Amino acid sequence: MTASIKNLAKVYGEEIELLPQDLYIPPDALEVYLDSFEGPLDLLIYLIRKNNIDILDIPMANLTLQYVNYVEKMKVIKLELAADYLLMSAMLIEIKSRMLLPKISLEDEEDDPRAELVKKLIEYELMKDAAENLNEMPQVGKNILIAQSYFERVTEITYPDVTLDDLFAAWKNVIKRAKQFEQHQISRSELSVREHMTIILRKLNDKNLLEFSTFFNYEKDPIPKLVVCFLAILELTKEGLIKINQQTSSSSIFLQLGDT
Amino acid sequence: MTQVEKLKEVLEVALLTSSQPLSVEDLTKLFIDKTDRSTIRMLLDEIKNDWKDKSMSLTQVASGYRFQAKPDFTEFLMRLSPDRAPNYSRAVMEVLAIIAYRQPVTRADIEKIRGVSLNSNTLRQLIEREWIDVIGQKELPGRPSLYATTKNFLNDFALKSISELPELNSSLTQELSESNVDINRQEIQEN
Amino acid sequence: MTQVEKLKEVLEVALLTSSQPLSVEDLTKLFIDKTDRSTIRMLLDEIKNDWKDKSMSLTQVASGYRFQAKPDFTEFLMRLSPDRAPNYSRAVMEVLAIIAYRQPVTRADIEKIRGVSLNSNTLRQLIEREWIDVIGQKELPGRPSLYATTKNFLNDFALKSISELPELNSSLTQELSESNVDINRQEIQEN
Repeated sequence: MTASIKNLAKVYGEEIELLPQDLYIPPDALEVYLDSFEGPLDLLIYLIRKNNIDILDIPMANLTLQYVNYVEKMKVIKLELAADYLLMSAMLIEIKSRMLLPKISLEDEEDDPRAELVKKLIEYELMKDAAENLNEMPQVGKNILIAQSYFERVTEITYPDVTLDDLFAAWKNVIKRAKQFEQHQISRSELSVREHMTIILRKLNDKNLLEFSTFFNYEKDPIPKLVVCFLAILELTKEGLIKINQQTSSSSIFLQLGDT
Repeated sequence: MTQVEKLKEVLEVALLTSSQPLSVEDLTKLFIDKTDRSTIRMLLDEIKNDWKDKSMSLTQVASGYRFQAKPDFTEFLMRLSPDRAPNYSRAVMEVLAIIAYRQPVTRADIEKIRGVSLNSNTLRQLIEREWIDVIGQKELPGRPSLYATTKNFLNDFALKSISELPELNSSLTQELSESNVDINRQEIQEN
Repeated sequence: MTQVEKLKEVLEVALLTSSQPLSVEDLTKLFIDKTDRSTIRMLLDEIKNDWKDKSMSLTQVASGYRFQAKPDFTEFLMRLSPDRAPNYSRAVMEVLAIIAYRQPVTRADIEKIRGVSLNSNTLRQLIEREWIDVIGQKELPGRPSLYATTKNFLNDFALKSISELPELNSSLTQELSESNVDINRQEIQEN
């Protein structure tokens, strides 16, 4: 039986081989444990392999107790994750109680309440194992390198046609989907500011050090444009992309790329 | 240079400059007079042989032939390229394994096997990588999409067909087949 | 095989498997013991000589060395890929949109917004088209490149400036801006 458990949790940088028998887990380590399980089946397989249980003859009472203990602890910390785990608790308890009932059928060969669970566990473990094997196989882009030398093309390459509508549609799509991941902000920051950020960076790329006033054409630029340019400089500074220097309080102000 | 030698050189250059594997069909397009496939196959064998003791080898994968560096060079070449392919999470690799070994499958099938609901981002990463795609809908309420692996998946893992995937863990498959017969071999003895 | 022959083979494989020209500086990275540049230059000369009568030649271009097919093969090779893909993938279009609307951005920014890791081929297609380029490095570990759209992009889309890109004014933007505190938000319009 392949009892090796890979992808073990690390606590305080050390791999933990076995959980303490009493299932005590330091509260700040629990999250780490949680992240190392892909779900209730993964956790069950871990418990089974750890306890060296014969998967074809699972002691339900024992396993259910251990499992429920885990889930109780999880509930305290990461509530939203517990749903799939809770469903499994219910299922384990159900199997356990059915096993306590007196046998009704004579054809009990087919009727072990654990059969379904065992099949699921083995099927999942098979796939888990296959995933590890796949991950270790040589892959193009990782450790298979393919010949891709250059050759000169004589005719014009025909590029795909793209319209502004296509581009806008793609942007809407990005925004729509980005809403599903809550944590980052797609804000409607003014485009003109972002464009000026690009323009300023391009100029500094050529020159590296430029006087503040060279970015403003007071004679020709309308006031809103001057303001936008100023905001772009502030934004670039905020993002650490450029630095603003002034030697003394009345001397010239210089902008340079953030890397020097 | 003979006619045949010239043909061979053209094939070699085509294979050395293409980043995608080339099928025999693709290779016939190189020549206006449509050199027949058996000649091309024969020449490919010769090329393979010519390179036998060299640094690259001509390898056959799902969508055709390509030159790839021999494994002993990998360690050196890895130091060069900064843009390595991403390392996928365990979840992504498990989903890939399920699709590869159990295809075609629906999202619900995958969730049933893994026992957890599936983050749609997981499937997106695999579609983005062009390792899986939707090959149809299952005749069920809601007509769920059926996922399968692509030729590109086989190419990237240097396989000619799905049947070349590593065998599933034999002791586990053994248990799975025993589980039906054996499960009840003991009386219930719990408290 | 001698030590030198081995070095030469490694160089050869590196050049055959790289999609970009490699500089002498790049090539030193292949070896842990940092083989000196003059040795590498000498070996490159030898390789050039070895391939003299073959179908490919080792050529020096602005950013380094690359193997390229000799010109007499071009006519054949062009028959293989007469036309480029008629459409950009969804990924390419989305990445272009993100760079256009959120420039300057790093690769990591794009990955964060799209929620999936980015295939470097995607950026390469847009750089090849001269719609985007690298305009600097961000002061972060690894000094990631900052991407922005080019003048060429504006020309091809018949825009005078980026601010002419269509704006989202649906309820979508509404929800987004409500959920967001952005100090950068202001009402100034250009022209």
